Amino acid sequence: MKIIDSAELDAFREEVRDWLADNVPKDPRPHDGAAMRDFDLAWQRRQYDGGWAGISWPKEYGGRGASVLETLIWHEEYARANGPVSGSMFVALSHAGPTLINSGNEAQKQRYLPAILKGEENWCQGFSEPSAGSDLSALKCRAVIDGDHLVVNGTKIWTTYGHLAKQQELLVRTDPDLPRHKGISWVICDMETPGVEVRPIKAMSGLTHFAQTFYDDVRIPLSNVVGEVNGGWKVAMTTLGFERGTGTVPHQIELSKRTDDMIAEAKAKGLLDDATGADLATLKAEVAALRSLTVAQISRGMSEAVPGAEGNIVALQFAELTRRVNGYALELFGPAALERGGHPDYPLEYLECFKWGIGGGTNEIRRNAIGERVLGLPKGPSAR
Amino acid sequence: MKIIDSAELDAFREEVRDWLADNVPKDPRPHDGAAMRDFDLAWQRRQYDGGWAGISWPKEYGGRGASVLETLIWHEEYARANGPVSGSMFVALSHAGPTLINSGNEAQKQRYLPAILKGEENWCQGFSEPSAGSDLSALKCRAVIDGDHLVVNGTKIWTTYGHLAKQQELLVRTDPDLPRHKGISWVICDMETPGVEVRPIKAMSGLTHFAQTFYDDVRIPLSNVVGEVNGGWKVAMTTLGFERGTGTVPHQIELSKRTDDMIAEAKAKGLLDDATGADLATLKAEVAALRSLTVAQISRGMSEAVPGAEGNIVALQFAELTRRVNGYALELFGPAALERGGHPDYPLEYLECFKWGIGGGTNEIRRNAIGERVLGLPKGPSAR
Amino acid sequence: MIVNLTPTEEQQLVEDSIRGLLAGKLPVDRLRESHSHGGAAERAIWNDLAELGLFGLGLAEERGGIGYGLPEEVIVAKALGAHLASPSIIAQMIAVHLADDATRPALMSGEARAAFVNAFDGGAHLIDGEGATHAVVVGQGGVALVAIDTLGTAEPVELIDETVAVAKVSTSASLSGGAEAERLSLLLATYMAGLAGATRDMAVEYAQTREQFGQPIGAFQAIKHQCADLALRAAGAETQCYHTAVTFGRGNDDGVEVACARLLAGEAALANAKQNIQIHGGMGFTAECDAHLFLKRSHLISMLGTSKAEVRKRILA
Amino acid sequence: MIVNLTPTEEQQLVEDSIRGLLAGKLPVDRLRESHSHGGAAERAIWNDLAELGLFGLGLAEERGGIGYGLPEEVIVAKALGAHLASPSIIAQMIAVHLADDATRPALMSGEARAAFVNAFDGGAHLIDGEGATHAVVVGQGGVALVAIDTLGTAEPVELIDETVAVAKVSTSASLSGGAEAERLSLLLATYMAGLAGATRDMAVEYAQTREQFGQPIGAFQAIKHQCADLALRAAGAETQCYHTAVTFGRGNDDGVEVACARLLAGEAALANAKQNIQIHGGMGFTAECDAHLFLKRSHLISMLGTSKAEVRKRILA
Repeated sequence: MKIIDSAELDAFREEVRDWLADNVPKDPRPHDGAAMRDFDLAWQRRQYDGGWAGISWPKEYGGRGASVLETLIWHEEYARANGPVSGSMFVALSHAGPTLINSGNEAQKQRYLPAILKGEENWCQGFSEPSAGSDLSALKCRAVIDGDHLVVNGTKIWTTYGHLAKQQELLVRTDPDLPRHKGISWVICDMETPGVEVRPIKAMSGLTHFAQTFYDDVRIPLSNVVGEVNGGWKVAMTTLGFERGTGTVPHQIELSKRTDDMIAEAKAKGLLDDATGADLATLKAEVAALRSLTVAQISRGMSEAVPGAEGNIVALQFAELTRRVNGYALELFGPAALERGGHPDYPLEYLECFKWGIGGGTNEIRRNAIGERVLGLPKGPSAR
Repeated sequence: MKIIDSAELDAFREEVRDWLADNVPKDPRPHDGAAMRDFDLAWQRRQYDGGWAGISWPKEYGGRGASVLETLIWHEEYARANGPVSGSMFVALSHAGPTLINSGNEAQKQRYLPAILKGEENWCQGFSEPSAGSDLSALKCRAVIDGDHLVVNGTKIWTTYGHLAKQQELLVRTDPDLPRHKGISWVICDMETPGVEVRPIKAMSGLTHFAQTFYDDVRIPLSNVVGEVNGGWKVAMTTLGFERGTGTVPHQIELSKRTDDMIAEAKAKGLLDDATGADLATLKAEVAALRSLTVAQISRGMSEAVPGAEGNIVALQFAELTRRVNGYALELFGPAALERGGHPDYPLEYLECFKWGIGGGTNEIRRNAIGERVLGLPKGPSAR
Repeated sequence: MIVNLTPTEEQQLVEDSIRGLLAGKLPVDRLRESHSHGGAAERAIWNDLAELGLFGLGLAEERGGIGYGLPEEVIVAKALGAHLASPSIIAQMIAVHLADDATRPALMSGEARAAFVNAFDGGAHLIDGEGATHAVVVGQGGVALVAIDTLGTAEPVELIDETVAVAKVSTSASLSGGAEAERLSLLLATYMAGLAGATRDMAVEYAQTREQFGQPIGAFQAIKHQCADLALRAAGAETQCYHTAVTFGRGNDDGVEVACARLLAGEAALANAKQNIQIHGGMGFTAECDAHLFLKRSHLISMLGTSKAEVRKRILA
Repeated sequence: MIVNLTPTEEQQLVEDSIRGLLAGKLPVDRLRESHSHGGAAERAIWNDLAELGLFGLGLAEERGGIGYGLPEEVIVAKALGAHLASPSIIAQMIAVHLADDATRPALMSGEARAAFVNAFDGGAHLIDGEGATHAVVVGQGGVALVAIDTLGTAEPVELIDETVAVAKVSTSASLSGGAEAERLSLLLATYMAGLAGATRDMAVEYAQTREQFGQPIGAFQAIKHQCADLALRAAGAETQCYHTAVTFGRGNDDGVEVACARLLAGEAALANAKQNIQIHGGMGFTAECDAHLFLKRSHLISMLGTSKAEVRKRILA
C-alpha cells in the first residue's frame, strides 16, 4: 500500500494530457448507427496517427506497449478529458485483438492486427446463442469441414454492434460428438461473407446496439481458425486482457462524475434535504468503494499476470451501482427528468445502464463466480 | 372484499374485551426459565376457567369451537389488551393438540387434550436434528420396536422450551430401510422418561429458549405412537392449524404498535427529520402491508379449509420486517438505546427477533416454498 | 371491524368482465406497434368502456352512477395496470366524481373525455390528451377537473415512456385535496399494483419455460428467490390497496392508508419491473420484449401527482 | 497520483506479526468465557502489544514513534476487528497521537492506558475502562484525550455487547476535529471492515462444511449468492479504508474519504453480521456460536463517535 510517484510517470501523464487536450473530438459522439461506427473508426485512426493506438498492446504488434501504470494513467486522463467510449471498436481492441496476439498465427496477426489499430476494421463477438444464453458450452452453431473451408450454419445473438462490424470472432461447434467443452472452434468470420445475415435488435432505450446473426452455409477458410480445430474453448478461455483491470477506469470515473454532478444539481436546485442528502451520501460512498475496488484490482494486476476472479466484484459493484445512480436521478429531479432529449438525457442514460449486469455476464453469473472462484464454494448440484 | 358487520360478532367482541380487561395478568411475564413456564401454565388455567381455552379447538375436545371470525376477534382483542404470548404453551395449543385431534386415537385424546387446555402439561417439538437441519426427511433419531415399546436412541435440537416441557411430539425413524419419507413415526414422549437428557441452549439474546435432547435407550410405549408406525410423515404433514392464519395476528399487531411507538418517541425526542421520516414512513408502510397480507390470509382461511402456501408470504414479510423495525430503533435512538434493561429493552427485542426467519422455516426455505408452491416454479436440480 | 378481502361474487363478475374486455382489446403486445400508442387503442374502445359502466362505477346511484364503491373501482384499476392501459381511463373514472351535474352525464357516457395533466414544480405534462375535452390536473396539492381549453399551448415532448403521447402545457388550476384526491391516489396506487403483479406473472412464466444449463431457470434458487420477492412485493402492494379500498371512510386514517398504498405500490412496480428485466436477461433489455414497457410505465405513474417525498410525509402525518 | 493497494513487504510483516499475536492470544472463542470479557485478555498482553510497537506505530520518529504511517495502522486496526479485540487498543493507538510530550512515553510503553468514552447527547459510556489512566473521549465534535479522573462517577451498565465492560460516566471534555479525529474515525472504520471480513470468512467456512439435502449448503445459490454479497461489502469497505489511509494528506478531500469509509464499513459490518447469523441457521442464533458477537460489536463500534447522520452530512460537505 503506497503512492507510486516518479518523474517519468509524471512526464508521461503530461504527454498524455497534452495530446488528449488537442485531439479528443469536440463533436458529440452519435448514439448509434453507421455514423457512430464511422466516428469510432476515425477516432481510432487519430489515436493511431498520434502513436497511442493499442496503448497496452505489445510493440511488436503495433501497440504502444505501455506498462500497467502507463495504461492506468492513459485511462485516467482519457476519462478526465471526456474521451469517447471505444464503442464499436471495443471488441477489436479489448478482446479479439488480444486473443489473436495470444493464440493467432503470424499470418493472422499480420492480416488483422494493423487493420484494428488503424481503425480500418472493427470486430464483433459471436459467442451467445438464443438457446444457450449464459451457458457457452451449450452452443449449437455448427461448422462442418468441407475441403479447406468450414461451412457454418446456425445463429448467434446479443452480438454487440454486429450490424456495424467488419469481422467477427465466432465460436462454432466443429465436432458434436466430443464432450460439450471440446469440439468447439474459434473462427474469424468476415461479416460480408455470403450467407451471413444480420438482424439488428433495438434495445429498450431505443438505440440499436446489438444484433442477431444468421449463418446459412457460410464458407469460411480453414485458415481463419485461430488455434486448433476443436480447440476453441481453450482459445476463448485464455484470452488475456493486457489492460489488467484498467479498462474499467473510464466507467468508474464517469459514474463518479455523474454522481457529483447530480449532487451539485440537487444543491443548485434546492433539492438537498436530510432525506435526499442521506440517499446521495450513500451513493457517493458506494462510488468511492467502486473507485477503491478498481484501484485494488489494478494493484493486483501490477503483480499478477492473469486477472483474478476478483474482477467480478468490481464488475458487480459497477453494474448494480450504475443502475442505482441513474435511477436516483429520475426520482430526485421529478417529472421534468422523465423528458427525453435533455442534457443529460436522464431516461436514456438510465435505460442504457441496464445492459451492465445483463450483457457480458449477468449479476447472477458474477455472484456464482465470486462464490465459487473467489470464495472457493462448491459448484451447484447441477451444471453449475 | 367487504366489511363484515354483525350484532352477534359485536357482542362477542365485547364479551372478549370485558373478560380480557378483567383477567389479563398485570404482572410482567418472566423472560425465561421455570418462572416463565409457570406463568404460562397459570394463564392457560385462567383462560380455561373463563371458558376461553382452545379458542378454535372443536368443542368435543374441550375447546371453545370458535369460528374463524370469532378466533380473529379473540386474537385482535387479545393483542390490544396486551395479552401475554402463549410462549411455552404454544406447541401444545397450536401444533401437538391439533395433531392429536386430527390423527390421535380416542385414548390419546382423552389422556392429553384436557391436560393441555387446563394448563397442566405443556409440550415441545422434537423434529429437528443437528445433521438434518431444515431437511426433516433426513432425520436419524432411531426407534426400535421391543415388545410393546419403542426404544429410542439419538438426539434432537432446536427444541423450543424443551427444558421446560412435560410432553414432546417426537419424530423417530422406525424403519431405516424404507425410503426417506417413509419409515418415520410420530410419537408422544414424556420428557421425564428415563434416558431423556435435556441440555438447554442459550440464545444470543442471553435468554434460554431452546434445548438439545439426547435419547439413550428411552422406552416409550407403542401406545404412544400417533397414527401408524412408519406413518409419521403423513401425520406431521397433515397437521392442520385450526386458527386459519389468525395466529399471526398478535405478532402483527405487536409490531404495528412498536412501530407507532417508535415514531411517537422520535417525534417527542425531536429526532424526526426528513431522513428519519423517510425511513420511518417506509417502515410504517411495510407494517401496513403486513397487516393487509395477514387480513388476506385470514380471508382465504374463511373459505378454504387447508391453509395455502401463501402463509409463507405473510411469515416472510413478518420475519424480515421485525428485524428492520427493531434494528432501526437502535440506529434512531443512538448509543443510549444500546443499554440493556430499559423499557423497552431495545437490544433484547432486537436480538430476540432474529429467531423469526430462522426457526420454524428459514427465510430461504420460505422463498423456496413461495417459488414452488405459490408460483409453481420447478423444484431445484437436487433435493430441493 | 372485520375485513374480508376475498372478492364477492359480484366483484368477481366485475373483474371477469373488465379482464375479458382488456384481454381481447388491449393485450399488452399491442404496444409493440406505435399506432397503438398514445391511447389510440383505448380511444377505439371508449364506448365499450362506457357501456361496461367503468365511468361511474363507484359513483352513487343518486348521482347517476352504477352505485358500486371503491373496491370495485380498484379491481378495475388493477386490471388496467396489468394491461398498461392508457392512464386516461383512470382520469375519466375520477373525472365523473369531480364533475358538476352539468358535465357528469357526458363523461359517464364517454361523449366527453378526460386525460391527466401532471402539474409539477416548473411545468405540466398532458398525457394521452388526443380527443380529450377535460383535464384531470394532479399535483402536490391534490386534484382539479378543468376544461381542456384552459391549458396553455401544447408542445409535444417525449417522456421515458414512448407508448404515451405527452405534451407540455401550462395550467393555473387550483388543486384541492380531500376524499376525491385520496380516491385518485388509491386508483393510481392500484394501477401500479397491477403493473407489479403483471411483471411477477411475466417473470414466473419466463422462469418456467426458459431453459439454461439443462433446467428451467426457475429451478435455480437465484431466480426462484427473485420470483418470491416479486410475489412478496406484489402481494403487499395489492392487499394494501384492496384493504384501503374496503375500509375507506370506515374509521381508519384514510390519508395514511392511501399514502402507504401509494408508497408500497410505487416501489413494488419499479422494483418488480427491474427484476423482471433482469430475469429475462438479454431479451429483457430489448425493445421487442414487453418487460421494458412496465418499467417505463412505472416511472411515469409513480411520478403522477403526489411526489414520493410528500407521500412519505403523509404517512407520518 | 497512482495508488498501489498491494501490501509492501514491510506491511506484510506488520500484518503477519499482529495476526500471529492475535491468533495466539486473542482467538475469538476466548469471548465464550466471561472472564475474558471487558478487555481482560487484552490487558494480559498489553506489554506484548507495546513491544510490538502498536502504540506509536504511525507516530513520526521525531516524536518518539515507530515512524510508519496510517497504512500500517489500518492494517493493525483491521486485524483487531477480526479478533474482536477490545476497542481500548484502538484508543491507545490514538492516544499517543493526541498526548503531549509529557504523557506520550508512558502511553507508548503501555505503562499508561487509554480507554474510549463515547460521549453522546444525554450521556457517556466508558468502554473497557478497567486499569485505564486516560480516556479518549469521542463524540460528534471530534476527540479529546483526558485523564481518567476527570470523568464523573462510573455506574456500570450492560450494553448490547456483553463482552465489553461499560460504565456510565460524565465528561466535560471539549472535543476537537482535525486530522487526529479523522485518523480515529478511519481506524474505527477499518476495525469494522475487519468485522465484516471476519463474518464473510466465518460464513464461507460454514457454507463449505455444513451439509443439507446431501450438499454443502454453499453449493446452493441462495447461500452462495449471500456469500458473494458478504464478499462484495467486505471488499468495498476494506479497500476504501486502505485507499483512504494511503492517500491521506495527499490532496484528496480526506474528510469525505474518511466519512465514506466509515459509512461503508459500518453498513458492511452490520449487514454481514446479520447475514452470517442467517447462514448459520439455528446455530447462528445461539450464544454458543460466535456469530452474534460480531453483530453486537458492530452495533457498538458503529455508534462510537460520529453518528451515521453526521457521517452522511460530511460526505456531502
